[in-house]
Amino acid sequence: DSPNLEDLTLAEYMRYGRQLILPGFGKTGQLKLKNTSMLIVGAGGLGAPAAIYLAATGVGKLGIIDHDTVEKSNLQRQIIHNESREGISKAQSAKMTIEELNSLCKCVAYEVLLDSSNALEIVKKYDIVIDATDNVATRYLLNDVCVIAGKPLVSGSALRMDGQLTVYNYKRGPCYRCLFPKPPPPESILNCADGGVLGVVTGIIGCLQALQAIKIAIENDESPNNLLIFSATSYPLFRSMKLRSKKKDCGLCGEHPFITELQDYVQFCGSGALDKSPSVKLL
Amino acid sequence: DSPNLEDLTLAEYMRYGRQLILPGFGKTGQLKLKNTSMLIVGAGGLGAPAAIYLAATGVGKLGIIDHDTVEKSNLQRQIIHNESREGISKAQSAKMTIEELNSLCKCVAYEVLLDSSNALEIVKKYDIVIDATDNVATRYLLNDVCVIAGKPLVSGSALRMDGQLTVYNYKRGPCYRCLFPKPPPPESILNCADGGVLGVVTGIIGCLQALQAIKIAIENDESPNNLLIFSATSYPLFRSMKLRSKKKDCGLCGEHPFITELQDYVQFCGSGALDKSPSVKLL
Amino acid sequence: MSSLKVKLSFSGGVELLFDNIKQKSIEISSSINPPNPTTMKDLILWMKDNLLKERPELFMSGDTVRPGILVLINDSDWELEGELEYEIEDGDDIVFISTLHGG
Amino acid sequence: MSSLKVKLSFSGGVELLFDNIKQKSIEISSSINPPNPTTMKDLILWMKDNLLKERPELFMSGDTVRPGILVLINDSDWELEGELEYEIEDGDDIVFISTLHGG
Ligand SMILES: [Zn+2]
Ligand SMILES: [Zn+2]
Repeated sequence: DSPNLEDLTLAEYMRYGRQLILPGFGKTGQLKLKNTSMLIVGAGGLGAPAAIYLAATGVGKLGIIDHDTVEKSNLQRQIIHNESREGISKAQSAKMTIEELNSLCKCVAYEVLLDSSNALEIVKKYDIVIDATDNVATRYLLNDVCVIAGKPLVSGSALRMDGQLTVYNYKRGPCYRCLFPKPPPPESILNCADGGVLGVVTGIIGCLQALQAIKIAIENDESPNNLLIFSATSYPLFRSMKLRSKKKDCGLCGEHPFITELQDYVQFCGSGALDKSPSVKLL
Repeated sequence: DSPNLEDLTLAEYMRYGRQLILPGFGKTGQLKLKNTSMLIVGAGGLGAPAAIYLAATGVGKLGIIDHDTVEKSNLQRQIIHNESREGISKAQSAKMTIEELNSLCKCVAYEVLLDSSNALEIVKKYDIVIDATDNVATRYLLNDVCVIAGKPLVSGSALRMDGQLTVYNYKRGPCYRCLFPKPPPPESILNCADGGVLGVVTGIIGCLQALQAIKIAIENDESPNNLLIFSATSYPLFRSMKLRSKKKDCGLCGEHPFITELQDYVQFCGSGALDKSPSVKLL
Repeated sequence: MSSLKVKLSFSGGVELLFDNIKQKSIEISSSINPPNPTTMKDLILWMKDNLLKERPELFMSGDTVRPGILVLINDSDWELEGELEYEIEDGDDIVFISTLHGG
Repeated sequence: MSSLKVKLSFSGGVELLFDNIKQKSIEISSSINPPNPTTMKDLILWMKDNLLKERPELFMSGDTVRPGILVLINDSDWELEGELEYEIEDGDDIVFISTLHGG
């Protein structure tokens, strides 16, 4: 169970050959991936490609959290599952696909709803956290727990034909609360069930989350703090926006933090992970 | 076998619900996808995510061409295969994964090496062609056959940490020969086996190929002719470059074409699909 | 008084408040409140009065944008540019983006 | 004679010919061949003489770039800008990109 920090096995040399000859990656990068653990929160549209590519590329340990079960209507985008998995836990289904793809990756499935009571205990076991969730309460929860536990948070989101990608709490960059100290009004929030989403948009953003997590793991990220905006119907498809640094007066990650423990995020946001249909859905 | 042009089945309404409520897509878009056939050339790093997302999203018929068999060293990026498929045909393995994910998608596996003798016959059966190959000779072959058969060609490529995406022979846009009338010198060409590639880079480009094919199928692409450039280590990650229109003097798609049938592309390029290691590999 | 050309973009859902238009070029006075130069604060109020089609509380809160909307000026977070006090320049490219939560 | 600042970017493998540098800002004369203004043709020759580190035949062929390299001027295909005859302007952003074939 204890990873070998020293060297790669013969099986690893054979499997990861295309990366071992890659300038800027090589054996050093592969060993770093092997000795990095990542937690993927959500085995849905974003979590599916992120988990698959992180397992394929050689991340040593992957945790996958999801409390939900696979439904047919998920398969339009949640491509880590398949028809034979209908009705079973998404976390378990994801683990099965990953073990079939790369038996060298140690995968842990958490069939729980992440909340203030269990988040810190799980998150502190991992080096990098990937936010592949679908609701604003869990996004604040993950942000807060990552700041408290000192973990970088690779955050992706997708809705309709649009997507967004940001890394929070990394180097001198901001946390989610530095940008959004107050949650949006609940009536402004739309989820994939109500707003719809084109499946491959979650594929694009989920792959980019995997890439950012890899860059953090191999310590190859010189980009400024930024927000990547994607829109399938715009030209150009992608725009990169430079973001503020960490805010000195952020209540969570600033110089005098007053948020020092996890709170009740459903109350804070006025909606939670289990609200499948908000009553008003303008935005 | 004949697709129902009139309506979606109940199973389709349930499965594609997230797309049916999507503004700019809806039932019209879903029906167009159902009645579109796409040919994916290459079941490797690019073809894997492209095929998976196109099947998941509801494309009615997918053809997949690959003459190769699955090896362990493919699994770092070719995520449509898995460890149990080692040694079997990539085209068959891809078809198995697609049928497990979406049994509504009709998938045809071609276990052949695409060449001048078989390309036209296969390509003319499909509406849109996706170039997910890995060598310059096959890229010229696919370009020529798509111009001759009148099919749009969604071309992706990936090497090391970089990727490129272009749609050729679509609307008033250029074909590959409009941009590159002469092939590059063989000693300037590097493939994934020799140059290496980060797995998730093929994931990002392959997903974007699926997106562009969907946009063509649902007739929702107002972008100018363009080349999308991706580099995992640059900021910004993506740049969009406006491309020329179709060239009047293009030997293939211009006003007075002199290339009217397929040729010997291995001779034309000085290298072919089966050359695994060119002797000189500077670029 | 001269006028300023400004390119506005709406993304992530904010466009639904503006007639579902993703990009719009506008011309505004270089001094909406003479003799002061036009600032982001003036622009946001001008947008509310002249462009907003739907419920203003989903765009504004007090004299700024509502929580969950991020403003970007020439590809940079407006916090780097002075937020409401930023003085609009001719040719500015301003994006209003709502955070997405789906996955 | 004044000088022009130009931003050069290399991508898709062309950077390997230029010391593996992806971006480089240069200053060149606004008239390399007086009295004519500096063109893309002049710039490419200047790059060959001043920047190229490796085999020139993998960058140039005749007096232009070799087949398989695409040149982009300010985010547009150089064919839209006049190719070799394009007159360089101060602040131009020029990309040399080699087509990739891997997958
Ligand atoms: Zn903060
Ligand atoms: Zn042509």
